[in-house]
Amino acid sequence: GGKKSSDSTASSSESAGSSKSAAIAYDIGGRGDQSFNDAAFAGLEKAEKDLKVKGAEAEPTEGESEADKVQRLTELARKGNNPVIGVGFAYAPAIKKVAEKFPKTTFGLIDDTSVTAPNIANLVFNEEQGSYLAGVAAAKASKTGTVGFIGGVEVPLIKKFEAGFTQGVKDTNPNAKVLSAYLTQPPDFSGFAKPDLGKATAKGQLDSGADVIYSAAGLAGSGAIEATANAGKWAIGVDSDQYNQAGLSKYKDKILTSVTKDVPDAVYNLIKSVEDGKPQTGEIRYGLDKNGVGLADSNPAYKSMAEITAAVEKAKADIIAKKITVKTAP
Amino acid sequence: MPTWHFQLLPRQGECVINASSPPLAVELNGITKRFPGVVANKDIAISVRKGTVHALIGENGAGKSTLMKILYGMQKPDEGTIAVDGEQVSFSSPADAIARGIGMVHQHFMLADNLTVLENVVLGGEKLYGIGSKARKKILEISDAYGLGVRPDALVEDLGVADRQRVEILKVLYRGARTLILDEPTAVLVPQEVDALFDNLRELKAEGLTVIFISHKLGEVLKVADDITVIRRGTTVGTADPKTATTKQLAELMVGSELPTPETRESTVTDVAMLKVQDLRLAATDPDGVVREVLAGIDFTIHKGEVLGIAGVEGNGQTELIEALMGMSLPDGGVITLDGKDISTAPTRKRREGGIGYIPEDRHRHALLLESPLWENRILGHVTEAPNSKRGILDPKAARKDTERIVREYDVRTPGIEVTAASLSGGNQQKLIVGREMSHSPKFLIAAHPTRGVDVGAQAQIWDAIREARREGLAVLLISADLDELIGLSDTLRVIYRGRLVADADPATITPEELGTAMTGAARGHLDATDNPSAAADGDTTEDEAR
Amino acid sequence: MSTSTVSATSAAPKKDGGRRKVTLPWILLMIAGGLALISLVRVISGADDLTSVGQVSGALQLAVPIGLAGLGGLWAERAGVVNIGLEGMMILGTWFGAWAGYQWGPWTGVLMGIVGGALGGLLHAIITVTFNVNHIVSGVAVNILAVGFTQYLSNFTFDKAPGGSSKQSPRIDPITEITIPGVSDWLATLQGKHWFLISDLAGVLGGLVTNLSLLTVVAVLLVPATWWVLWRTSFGLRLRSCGENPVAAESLGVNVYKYKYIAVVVSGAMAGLGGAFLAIVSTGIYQEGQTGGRGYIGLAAMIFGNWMPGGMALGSGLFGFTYSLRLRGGSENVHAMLLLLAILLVVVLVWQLYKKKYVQGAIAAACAGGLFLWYTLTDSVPSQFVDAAPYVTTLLVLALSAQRLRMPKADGLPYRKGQGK
Amino acid sequence: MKKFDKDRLLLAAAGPTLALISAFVLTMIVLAASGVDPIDPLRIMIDQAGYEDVQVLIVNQAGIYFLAALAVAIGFRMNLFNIGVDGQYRLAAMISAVVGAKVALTGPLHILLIVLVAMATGAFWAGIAGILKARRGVSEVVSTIMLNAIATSVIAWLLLPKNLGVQPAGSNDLTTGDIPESGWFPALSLPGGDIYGFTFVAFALGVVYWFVLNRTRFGFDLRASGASESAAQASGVEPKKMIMTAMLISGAVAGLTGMPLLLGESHTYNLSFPLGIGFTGITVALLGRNNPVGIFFSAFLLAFIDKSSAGLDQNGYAKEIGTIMQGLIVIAVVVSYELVRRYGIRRQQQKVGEELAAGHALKTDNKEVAA
Ligand SMILES: Nc1ncnc2c1ncn2[C@@H]1O[C@H](COP(=O)(O)OP(=O)(O)OP(=O)(O)O)[C@@H](O)[C@H]1O
Ligand SMILES: Nc1ncnc2c1ncn2[C@@H]1O[C@H](COP(=O)(O)OP(=O)(O)OP(=O)(O)O)[C@@H](O)[C@H]1O
Ligand SMILES: [Mg+2]
Ligand SMILES: [Mg+2]
Repeated sequence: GGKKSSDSTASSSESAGSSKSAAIAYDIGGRGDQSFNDAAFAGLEKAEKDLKVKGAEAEPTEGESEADKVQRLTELARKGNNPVIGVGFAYAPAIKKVAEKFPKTTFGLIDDTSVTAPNIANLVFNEEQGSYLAGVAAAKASKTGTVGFIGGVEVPLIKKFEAGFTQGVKDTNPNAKVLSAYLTQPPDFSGFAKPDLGKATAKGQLDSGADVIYSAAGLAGSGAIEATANAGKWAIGVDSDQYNQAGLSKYKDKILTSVTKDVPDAVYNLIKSVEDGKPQTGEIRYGLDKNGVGLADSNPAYKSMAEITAAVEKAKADIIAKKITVKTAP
Repeated sequence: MPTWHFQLLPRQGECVINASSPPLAVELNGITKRFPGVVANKDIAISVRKGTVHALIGENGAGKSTLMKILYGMQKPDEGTIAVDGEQVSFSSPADAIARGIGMVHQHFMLADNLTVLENVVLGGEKLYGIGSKARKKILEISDAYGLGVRPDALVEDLGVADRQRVEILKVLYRGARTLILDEPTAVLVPQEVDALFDNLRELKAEGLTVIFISHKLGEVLKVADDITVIRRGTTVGTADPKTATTKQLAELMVGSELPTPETRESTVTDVAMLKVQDLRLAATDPDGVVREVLAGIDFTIHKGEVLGIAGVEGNGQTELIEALMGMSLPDGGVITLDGKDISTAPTRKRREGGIGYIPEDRHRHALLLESPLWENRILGHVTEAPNSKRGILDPKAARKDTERIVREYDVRTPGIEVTAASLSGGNQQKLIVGREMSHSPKFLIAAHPTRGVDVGAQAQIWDAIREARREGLAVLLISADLDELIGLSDTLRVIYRGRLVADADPATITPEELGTAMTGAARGHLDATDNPSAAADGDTTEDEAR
Repeated sequence: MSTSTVSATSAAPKKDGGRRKVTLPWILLMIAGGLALISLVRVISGADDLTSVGQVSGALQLAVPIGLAGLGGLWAERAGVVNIGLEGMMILGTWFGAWAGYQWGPWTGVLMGIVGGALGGLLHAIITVTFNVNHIVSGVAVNILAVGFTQYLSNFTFDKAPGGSSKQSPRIDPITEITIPGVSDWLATLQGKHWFLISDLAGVLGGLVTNLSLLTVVAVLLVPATWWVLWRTSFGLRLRSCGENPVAAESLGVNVYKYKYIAVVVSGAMAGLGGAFLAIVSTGIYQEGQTGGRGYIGLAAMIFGNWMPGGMALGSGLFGFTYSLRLRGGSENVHAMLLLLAILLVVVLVWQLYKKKYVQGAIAAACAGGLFLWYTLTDSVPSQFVDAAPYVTTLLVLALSAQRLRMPKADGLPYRKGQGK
Repeated sequence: MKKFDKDRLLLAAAGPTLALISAFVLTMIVLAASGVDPIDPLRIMIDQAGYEDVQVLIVNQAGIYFLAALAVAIGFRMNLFNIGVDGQYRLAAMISAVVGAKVALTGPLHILLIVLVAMATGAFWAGIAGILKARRGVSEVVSTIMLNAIATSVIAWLLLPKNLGVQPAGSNDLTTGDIPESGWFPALSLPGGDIYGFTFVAFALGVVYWFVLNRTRFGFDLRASGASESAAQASGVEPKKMIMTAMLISGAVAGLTGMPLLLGESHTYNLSFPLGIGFTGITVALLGRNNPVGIFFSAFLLAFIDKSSAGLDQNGYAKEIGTIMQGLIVIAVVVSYELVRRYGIRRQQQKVGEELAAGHALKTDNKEVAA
């Protein structure tokens, strides 16, 4: 014993503290999940390129506890990284503890506003707003009047997606029916990683008459997209613009649109603010107004459907103008 | 003293019997086999003539089974040579031995319970007749030829011991063996079954087959063997001529002590009832819904100092009776009273604490923790009693000390009390069990086949232990397939048949043959030595219709 | 011969003939009864998806990986080796299957998945058979290793591939799916009529002939094939004898080690195939954590099926069906299942009363009543409970069915040549 | 006799040593084969364990593993395979967290209440498997696998805000609410961090486990049931009762698994409460041969690998190396035990042979006993 895990490097990097470096600590799944974590990484990558900061990353281990998160964040902070970003609400309690110990370091916390401090930036998104637009698009695109929602794991975050989507559909077509399903229950987060479950669920919804299916299920969504596309129906993607995702190129024509969540920008902005000497603090909300969430329009077929795009644009304007308030829980 | 052939074998195992006899079927020379901590065989030499029944006798652990396993290719000898039909051979697996025409019926059944008879028989020999109808035909053919009465499609699990024995023999014959090794084939058989087996053996011999036969029952050995080889502590100590030798002499040769008898004539029976069983009933429902009476109104009383012997063919309710008495299964009706206390619904532990001692028929399954040391086995069954524990806390020190006492007093041959029970030979395991049960001065002892598979020396000790306790007022329920033992030890004899006590007999006058007949259900009521047993055979069809 | 009379008259309750032989007519009858019951429930509840073509075809696809894992377990345990490492072998199957599959086509992937699983099996065989280590320890170790190796290797392989990442492989080309043209549509139409029993039968049959991947066909055929090999060939007899009484087998010249090795390697291959199926057919990609405990479920299905191929298939079918129910219709389907359960419990109640077991009967009555109430007072089941449906169903079926499980006698026991008693 | 004991000691030490060395060597081979520096990752891991904050993490994790493994081992000792520790501890942690957050009692009583609720919940959940086995003969392997999954669903439902759960404002997490400070277990504060007080309770429980198993009637009955069910029954053990008792105790101990974390760290049950510890517990128990001392060491071993490999990815190596190493260690340990055992037997055999060659007569064994 006798030393802290970062002592060896701490002195060197602290002295070189101005040699800029930023760190992200991933959520379960880590880099390579082609979803949430990869989005955060994209932000870091951009910062590395544009701002010439050095990026550091750390992945969680399965079944770890809060103490491990504290240790990981501490180590990242002590090595002189600034900001240190915790990807996912699971980091909230840990960041609360560590932020106290490193008042000079800025901590980014994605998807959570329950923990606040002068050196904590809460990066949150109005997923429900993006989803609302998807609901509008789905209701307009549906011929059967039945649309589907598939959530990966039934947690409050994903329920926000469901709530916005359902509201969007109902506001557009009060008679429409929304089928919704979740693949697994927490803490079994494998629902984000089992495309076969997404596929089976999508097939079920298709058989029940759904002709537009919105899946907020991480990778499992690819299964849903596959099934939907194979049935010749519309799929709506999530998080990033899935129309452009390499793994889904086979089905891209049937990906109507995707609800985007601009995690990369949020990460980048935070790093930039620290670099600029004006670190962000408190709740940084990314909504439709800031284009922090939105609806992708890369699919030419989508763009050509004027009625839909018009309805979506109108809804978007209404939300930004606060004429419509989107619920965050179903 | 009658003359009988006895000589220390010369080092070179030349044929000592008769120069003009037919060529040797098997010749083992200088066989040595070491196991961790024991030398099972040391420089053994045996010569077996073709077309004879050659008996191999010796105490428990003398090394008989090991020697035979070597001959059968299941063990590799450390030293020594094997010759079959005059040819030097070296077996690396039983397959080699089988190819040489050697077959073995093992001491412990080598049958897979979940497989059918057919599957058990054809296993390993599928090339011969396949595994289908051709094999079935062949099995029935052999079965008929030797009167084995084997049903190819029965599950082995459902067979009684005698049937299993016949399946084992059939397995050997099916492979066309010319030399048969039978390792204690009679230990579990009743007299009629033994006779039938011997008939089979004679038939085999008549066809020119050679049989090597191991048994602890010296009477049988004399009856069936042509030659006898005696093994003691891993070496051959001599041969004997069955025409002239007596069991007494054989025993002396085996253990260097006198042949014990189970005789116990002076009566110690008192008129104080110790165990009273009234109208014990148990019906078992088969999965297909047929209800069978396993115990049908069993009634008996055992007094202090009395040994009640129960004779019966295995499977007539003995096991269920014991389980009911021990509280391991609850009967449907009836009252069990021990020393005036009703224990009908008491759990097993309460009964044991109340003074029931138990020597089960299957010691490996019911009396021992094979992988635990001896001293823990000494605690088994008496964990709540002194000296094993005090107020719920074990006292290993006292238990160890008492184990050493048992080992000493009951002459359990073991290198120590820390060795596992599995490393003791069967006879020594049994002595430990008897010692343990007797150590808690039981009021009532259930002794099921207490000397099964036990050598003559150990037998005597076990009998002595029972007799002594009986003198002190112990009541004993004795169940045994060894009718000499049953008649010799018991004060009262009852015959169990299809869950009923159908007959009783006076051990002073009855003969094993008469008793054996009664066991088949051929006789009822009181058996008199002068009675013609078959005269009493009647009216036992009614309750059997259901079957 | 005197002995035969002795034993013939022996009075013990002969156990033979007692065990109810589960024959084909019996099974068909049971299936028909079950279908009628489900049909009844469907008509009452209006949950028409219960026996739809899609439902059955989905159930089949979900059941196949479980069934293959179960078959794997069956092979190993029939030879006396407990295989809790199925999960790991399956993981190897997903990884190898995807790795080869995306580069050289799906069938190569299938082959490599089998090889990957077999390698896991080989490792398990070496540890348990040669080194005689506790089978469960070895299985656990195989599971850990498989997770570690595949995740580690993904860093070097999929990470570099286009469309892949360190957790996920590029997309694999699909395996041909067959749909019997006329029949399939006709059955679907018939099913669409929602007639009692007829539509359900059409749905089931339709599900079995619609969008059927060739690999599914292979997997389903492996069930009877396994039965045939293990119960109708001398190879199978020897293999099974090693699980029942290896010392007896040894005493008849059977090379027990050899058969155990073969069995465990085949077991791994089956599990590997199950993994490959998951990667190639079910999802089209490798995905870290994709097996999600299916190896264990397969093991459970095998125990459920009494170590027999048919029973195992039934068990995996049950899992597949309940999974599919919850995934496809969610709460509506599962809500209908409440009714089914209640009816089943009434059947149990009647049976218990007939057997004069009043206490059990009372329990069954109480449960049935509760379920009826639940069914009538609500119109959906919370999604959390919907999720639990497959597992609750399995527990209930196991608890209600008479347990007459008999595992191979020497299953899990150490064996060494020449050490037998 | 004495000399023999020394040999045995030597052999006993040889097993683990051989195992660890071969596991490390195998790991290095794997690394080298994949073109990675075979030494550096291991060096980093060992370095990591030198830091006192990592050491605290290791001790805390070892305590948690220890509890899970004890729960598994209790079942194992009577051949009950409780795969359900995972579900049992999670459900227990959740329910006890709810109770802990809802009541206010003075210090020790509050903690005691939480712990008792956790034990009762764990026992209840395991008891279901026990009753199914005792009453209906349902294999506990199957039922506990099912119960794990059902526990997940039950927890998810109970944790909904409309039931027992709380969704803190601004959070996407679901929790059971915070346990007030009176329900926190005092920790041992070291420079490297806090060692959960409950860790010491865990290790003390190991002593209790040893005592109960080896020194009480109940323990004897339990072991006897594990060694031979039929013999145990004949000896007076009621098998069904024993199954129930063992399952209940195993479940109660499993219920404690979450306590170090709940009482020492999180003070609430939330969506990121760790899962899967029950399965690691199986590995730990098997590696430790169901013996408390063995479990103690294997818990530390696995905790060490877990925590020291976590930092690998920050140094440019895959942290899966740790997982691979764990698998290899399990295999190497058990295989080397077996090899050492065989070697011991062979040596003994040899000795007997030598004794014989030296011309000693075979001993009459009973004399030796009396001595
Ligand atoms: N596989 C083995 N491993 C270790 N020791 C063995 C083994 N087989 C036999 N022995 C030892 O060899 C000795 C001889 O055993 P064997 O089985 O040959 O005796 P036996 O003469 O058949 O006795 P019994 O009359 O009881 O059948 C025993 O004392 C036993 O300790
Ligand atoms: N694998 C083994 N390891 C150690 N000892 C063994 C082994 N197998 C057999 N033995 C020993 O071999 C001896 C003889 O075995 P065998 O099966 O012939 O017993 P037995 O004395 O004939 O018992 P029984 O009278 O019950 O039939 C026993 O002492 C037993 O300890
Ligand atoms: Mg023998
Ligand atoms: Mg013997």
